[in-house]
Amino acid sequence: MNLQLFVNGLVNASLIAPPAIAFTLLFGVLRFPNFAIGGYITVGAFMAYTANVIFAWPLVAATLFAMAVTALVVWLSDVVVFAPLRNQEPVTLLVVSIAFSLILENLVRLFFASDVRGFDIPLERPIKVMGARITPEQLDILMLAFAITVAVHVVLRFTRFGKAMRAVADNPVLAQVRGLSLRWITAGTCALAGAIFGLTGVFAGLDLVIEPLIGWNLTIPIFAAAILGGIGSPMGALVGAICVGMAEELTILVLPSTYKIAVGFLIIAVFLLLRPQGLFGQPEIKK
Amino acid sequence: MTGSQPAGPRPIIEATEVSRNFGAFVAVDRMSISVREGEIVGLIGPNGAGKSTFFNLLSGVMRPSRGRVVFDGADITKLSPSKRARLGMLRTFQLSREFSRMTVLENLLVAPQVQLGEDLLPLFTRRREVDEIERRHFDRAKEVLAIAKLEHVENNRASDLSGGQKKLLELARTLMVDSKLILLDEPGAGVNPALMKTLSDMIQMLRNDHGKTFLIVEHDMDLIASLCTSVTVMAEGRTLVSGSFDEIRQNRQVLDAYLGGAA
Amino acid sequence: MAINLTRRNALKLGAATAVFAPSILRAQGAEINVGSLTPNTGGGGPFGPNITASHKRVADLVNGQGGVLGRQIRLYQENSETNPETAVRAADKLINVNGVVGILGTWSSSVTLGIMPKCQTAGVIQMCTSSSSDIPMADEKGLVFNFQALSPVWGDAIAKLAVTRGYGSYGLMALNNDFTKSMVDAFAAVVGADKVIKEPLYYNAAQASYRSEVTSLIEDEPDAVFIPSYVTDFTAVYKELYRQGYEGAVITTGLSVGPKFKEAVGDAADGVIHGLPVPPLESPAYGEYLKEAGLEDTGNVQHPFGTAGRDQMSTLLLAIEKAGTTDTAAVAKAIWQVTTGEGKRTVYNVTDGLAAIRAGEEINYSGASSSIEFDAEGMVLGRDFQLAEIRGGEDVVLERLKF
Amino acid sequence: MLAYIVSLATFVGFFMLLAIALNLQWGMTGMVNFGIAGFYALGAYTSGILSSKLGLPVGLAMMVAVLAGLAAGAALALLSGRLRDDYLAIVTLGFGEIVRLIILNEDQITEGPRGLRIAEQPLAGWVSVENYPLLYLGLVVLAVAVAFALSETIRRAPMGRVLRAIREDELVASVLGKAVLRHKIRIFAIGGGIMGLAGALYAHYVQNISPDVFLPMVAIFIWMSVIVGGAGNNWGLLLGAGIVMVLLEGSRFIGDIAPWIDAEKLSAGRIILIGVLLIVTLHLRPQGLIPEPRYRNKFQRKS
Amino acid sequence: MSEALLEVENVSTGYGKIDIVFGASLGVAAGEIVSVIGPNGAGKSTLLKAIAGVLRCSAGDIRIKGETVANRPPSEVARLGLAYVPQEANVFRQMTVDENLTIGGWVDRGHVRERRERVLELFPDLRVHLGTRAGNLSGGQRQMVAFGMALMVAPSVLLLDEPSAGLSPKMVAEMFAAVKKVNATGVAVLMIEQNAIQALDISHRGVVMAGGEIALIDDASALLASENVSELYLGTRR
Repeated sequence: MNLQLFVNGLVNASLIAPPAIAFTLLFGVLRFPNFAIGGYITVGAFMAYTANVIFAWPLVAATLFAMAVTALVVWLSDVVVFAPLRNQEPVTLLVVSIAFSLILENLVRLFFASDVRGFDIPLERPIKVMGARITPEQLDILMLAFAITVAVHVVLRFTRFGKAMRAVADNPVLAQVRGLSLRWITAGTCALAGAIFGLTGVFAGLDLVIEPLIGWNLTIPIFAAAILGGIGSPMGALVGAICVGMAEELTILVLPSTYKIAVGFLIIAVFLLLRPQGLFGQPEIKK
Repeated sequence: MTGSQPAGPRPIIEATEVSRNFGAFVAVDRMSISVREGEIVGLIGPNGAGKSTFFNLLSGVMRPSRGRVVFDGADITKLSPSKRARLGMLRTFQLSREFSRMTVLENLLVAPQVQLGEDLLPLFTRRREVDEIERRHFDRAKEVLAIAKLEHVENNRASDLSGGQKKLLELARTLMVDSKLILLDEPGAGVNPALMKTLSDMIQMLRNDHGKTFLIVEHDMDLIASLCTSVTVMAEGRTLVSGSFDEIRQNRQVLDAYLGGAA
Repeated sequence: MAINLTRRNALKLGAATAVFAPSILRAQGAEINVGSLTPNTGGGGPFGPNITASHKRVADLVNGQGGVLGRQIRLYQENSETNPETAVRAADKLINVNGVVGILGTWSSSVTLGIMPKCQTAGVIQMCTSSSSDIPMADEKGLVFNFQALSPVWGDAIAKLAVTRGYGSYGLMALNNDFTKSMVDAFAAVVGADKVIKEPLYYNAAQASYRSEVTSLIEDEPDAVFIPSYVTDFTAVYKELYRQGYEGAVITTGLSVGPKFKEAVGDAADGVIHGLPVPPLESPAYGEYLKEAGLEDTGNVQHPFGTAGRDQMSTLLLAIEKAGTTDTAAVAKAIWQVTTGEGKRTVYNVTDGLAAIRAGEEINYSGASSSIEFDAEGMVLGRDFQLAEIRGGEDVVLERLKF
Repeated sequence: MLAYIVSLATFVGFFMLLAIALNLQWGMTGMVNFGIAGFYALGAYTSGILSSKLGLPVGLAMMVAVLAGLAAGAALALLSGRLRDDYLAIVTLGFGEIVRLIILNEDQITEGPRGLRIAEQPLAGWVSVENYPLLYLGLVVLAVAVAFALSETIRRAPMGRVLRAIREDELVASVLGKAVLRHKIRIFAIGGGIMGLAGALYAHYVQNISPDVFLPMVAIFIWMSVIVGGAGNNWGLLLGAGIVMVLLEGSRFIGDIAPWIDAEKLSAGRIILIGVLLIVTLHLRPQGLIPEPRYRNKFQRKS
Repeated sequence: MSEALLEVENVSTGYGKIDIVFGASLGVAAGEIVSVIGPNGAGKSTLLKAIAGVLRCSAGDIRIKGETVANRPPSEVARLGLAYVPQEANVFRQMTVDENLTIGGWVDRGHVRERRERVLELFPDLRVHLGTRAGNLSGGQRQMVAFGMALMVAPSVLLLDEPSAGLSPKMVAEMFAAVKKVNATGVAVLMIEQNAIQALDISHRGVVMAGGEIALIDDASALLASENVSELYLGTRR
């Protein structure tokens, strides 16, 4: 049982970690916590559904399609909604992004209604590993999530684009002055984050059910993971995701599961009180 | 080290063997200093010597890893910045920090400590007193604005000021407060030479007429020379040497580490 | 200061609503106003639209035939969002702006109960499909009619089937709400507390995962698990059950396993046992409903709540014709008269019913969701209850119970 | 129609109370609070349970509700007052959700998901049943007026100045000798108390409350009100709360004029509309409809 | 003096809709150092930001090598050979010194290696700190990194906003020496300095700004000699 809970936690973490990293990347460049992640993930899930079930594409192709569309949506949302508001306080933008998430979610509802949906692939029975059960599909998600984390880390650390992203996150004015095009780097970051959100939509659709609230339900865990990791650090986000994923699953050992969400929050609160800058964080976001 | 000074008025602040490290890096290393009432002490030294960190330790923005700080006879090592301020210690910041969306006048009015009107109840029960105090502060603010030559921008948002004006505003804010010791962190940086005169006059006046004591971190040697009664040179987290400005400028170590050939 | 401002706002409001005033006034003069408040989004999202559509179809039908009491029906439709906060304000608008005689179609108990104080004060009839046993208690004026069997009935019926299958042990898990909780209690009472492996597990809707709940549920490998829930959360829970390799029987409510569920989980849906109150499939009214809604007769239950929507609107309109007035107390009394009692002429749709009433006959409306008989508290008495198992992607009826 | 306007105005009043409280906390002091629904619920349930289950007089129950909000606000600020914006956002959001979960799960006390019925109403029987809503509106308006006056007094006084200073730069405020944490705790408590009052008024007005009412969505609407109206400005947020509520409710009438629009699409459209309102407002008027007034000292005009 | 590399013509600029600088005109030729002096709030930094493209001009024109750059994004201005070193926040604090220098060479990445060597020759202190995060450096070292970054692209025009602010006297001397050395390679330098006397000492010409306008442009030596100027802007102490 305990090993199973551990595996459960890992699968949770693999669902949360990539979007938490994407959230962190976006935060660096946009400089506010973009809560529209819920909307983006929902868009991703429904785009993949459209391609997979309505157009009858194979899931891999549908996933790529979802990633592309979501990347476009994230970029457009920045250009149309957020970029003109860049002088606002981060908290104001946070509220705007929640509003935008609601808009996306309800646009999806306009076209797809609130019905539950699933991809056109059969459910799988688990394989047993040392008494814990895991499905091949979950294993894929787990490995992909890990691969994404490592890939993002490598990109940030060693590639030209990654360094540019970090430079913009660090000091956007100076980055421009040194010749970096804010527009292109922002667009690139949006696209990268968007692709990850789209992929998360697919993961979530495989794991849960596809419905307009699918992204919203994941928003708090993702945000929590990013915060625990100290916003701005991909590796931190991974560790944060593991903490949040585990905490949610292990709650059941201590409390009725109806308090699951509460315990997640409590852990975050206690943690923040002890270590206000997160696991790997560097302080200062206010101005 | 400070023993070279003649016995005079009692020390207002005394730091003994204060240290602070960040991980393995020791920013301030068993630093001691003593400032007597009415003195203007200059704290100089190369960049990275730990002057700003030392200021943070004195003002309570950071806690020392080791050592003791005594202010006006009381051990304040563990007090919060606001409590230190209420005991009469004030500071400014190297990069000026103003309340940016408030007006210049408001920036000054907020400074006086423990205002009756900052509590909720007196707003309803002791309105007249609140108003009287406010009037007094307002009059004082007007004087200070005149001294700092900021009258013409009193209703501007502080964020609209130029860098040098912000510096002045920061210093002006300290004039609104009844304090015994003022810690100035590079008051001259970014201030125009002509305004530097205003600034140095202000400090002189505060010391002579109001009996205030200053500890100043500064790179402008003219300012240090014209103001300071004694100077302490810091390097690598500790006192290199201290004495009068003239003694300092002759010191070979100081010349090598700090002043270079220029002085 | 603030008083001024509120008044100013009120004026602004007045101005905004004045735009609509002509139509409203006309409506109040000649038409009979009926409110429909359905869960088109939120937890009831999968069911609300069917109810909404049914209300509209019946109202349009009657209007096409000249209306009731010679007056047209004006239907005002609002979305409760399955949220009592929103519902209260929507009800407010229906009552005070649209002047409705009744509010039909509320689904979750919290919404039905939430708007009840307003409805009671204004003397507005409520017709719902909610299952909380609080409903009759809160209805002090006898204006509330429930078209749904209360949840203990569900638990009871489903449990009896389970007992005949002879499962040795049960795991219980349910969505955390009143409806499902009392169902769990009823279920446990029938199968016997000794067979229930451990405390029932309750979970909240909209969780990011149900993994550990499922792990804990099947930890001791019960022969069967009973999971009363709604379709969105059940689908996620069921996927998890399947993926954690649970091989025992899965029992739930029929609400959770509609066509969307089957579509979403595919072949893995086989073997799920479920039950819910159903329309009498052999009833002519149900057959007519299918035609009206443009559905094929699959021999299976479709639109369990859509049928109730049809019956709500039909019953209300028949009762108004019967009462000869829109005075709600009289209409409420007439609702019993047109639905309950013996020796009357049975009608299956509103057209026949209106004709019969106008011909001076006593009628008993028998609906698409049930034969529609109310007890003294306005709770529907008999609804057929169907137990089925999914085999090959289709519901195979195991048993149909009559109450 | 009039009855509807009265009822809508009453709801606007609840929104205004919440918005005034948020403005004290965030607009003036810069403390983020996404747990508004939690304070609202706390007030509603405290007053509801005390009056309906324990038989306390309604007035007293409502006063306890205010105290509960006050205490919760103080405690929350004491624990989290030092956190930076985004962390405070999640901690307060967590507070709101925890309150809701407790209400949901501790059904022996709160009646859980089935909802709490509250028959008791303040000043019941003073006027006829038909006129009672108007009386209640009067009560709500009075509450709004008092909260507004309190907030304006604070804003104009040295207290408001300190709060703004803390909003701008906590460290400098503390170096100037201001007891930052104490100020934060106090203002968070006052805001919490006002939210508690709003909850109590809400509970006795609708007479049936359930945990579903107190979703984080409430906080979103209040934030929108404050931002649309203009943060830091008490007049602005009254306007903002009015606009958000009127739009939220007014868009219902679209269904009456255009009954062919599918109800599900309509409600999706309404949420989209509110979201677009916020975004468009900020694009056109970045400081909100009525921006924070620039400070003028009362002695300045004379001199 | 040869033809101006940088030409500023009648430029008005400021923050948002409010102008702070009105109708400023000046030119800097290749191999020339021009110092801008003036009281606080005169609009010196604002003018520099406008030239670098960080602020928009409400009127006037700015040309580099004859090409208009006014109101173009700063990244494009940088590509045309202008390197601007702001006064504050002039390094990437979270990145290492080495990474800072790499970003410095962004628009001319072919020469990163050799130019880094040149910068390290100019500021040997930085060599041991290549792997250090710039945020952890002392103020003087940061100033060197900021300056060094600007030199990673072989700029034709260099804008320096108070390069000596916050530096110890010894470092001030080193910094000015470095400026002179770079200038000697033919780079046009426009710099703001409060340390006016020392700055004018190494400058060819000086610009005096006051109240958002250019009050006076003259040879550096003439400005140093002028009694008016020294009383108003240089301080009387010498």
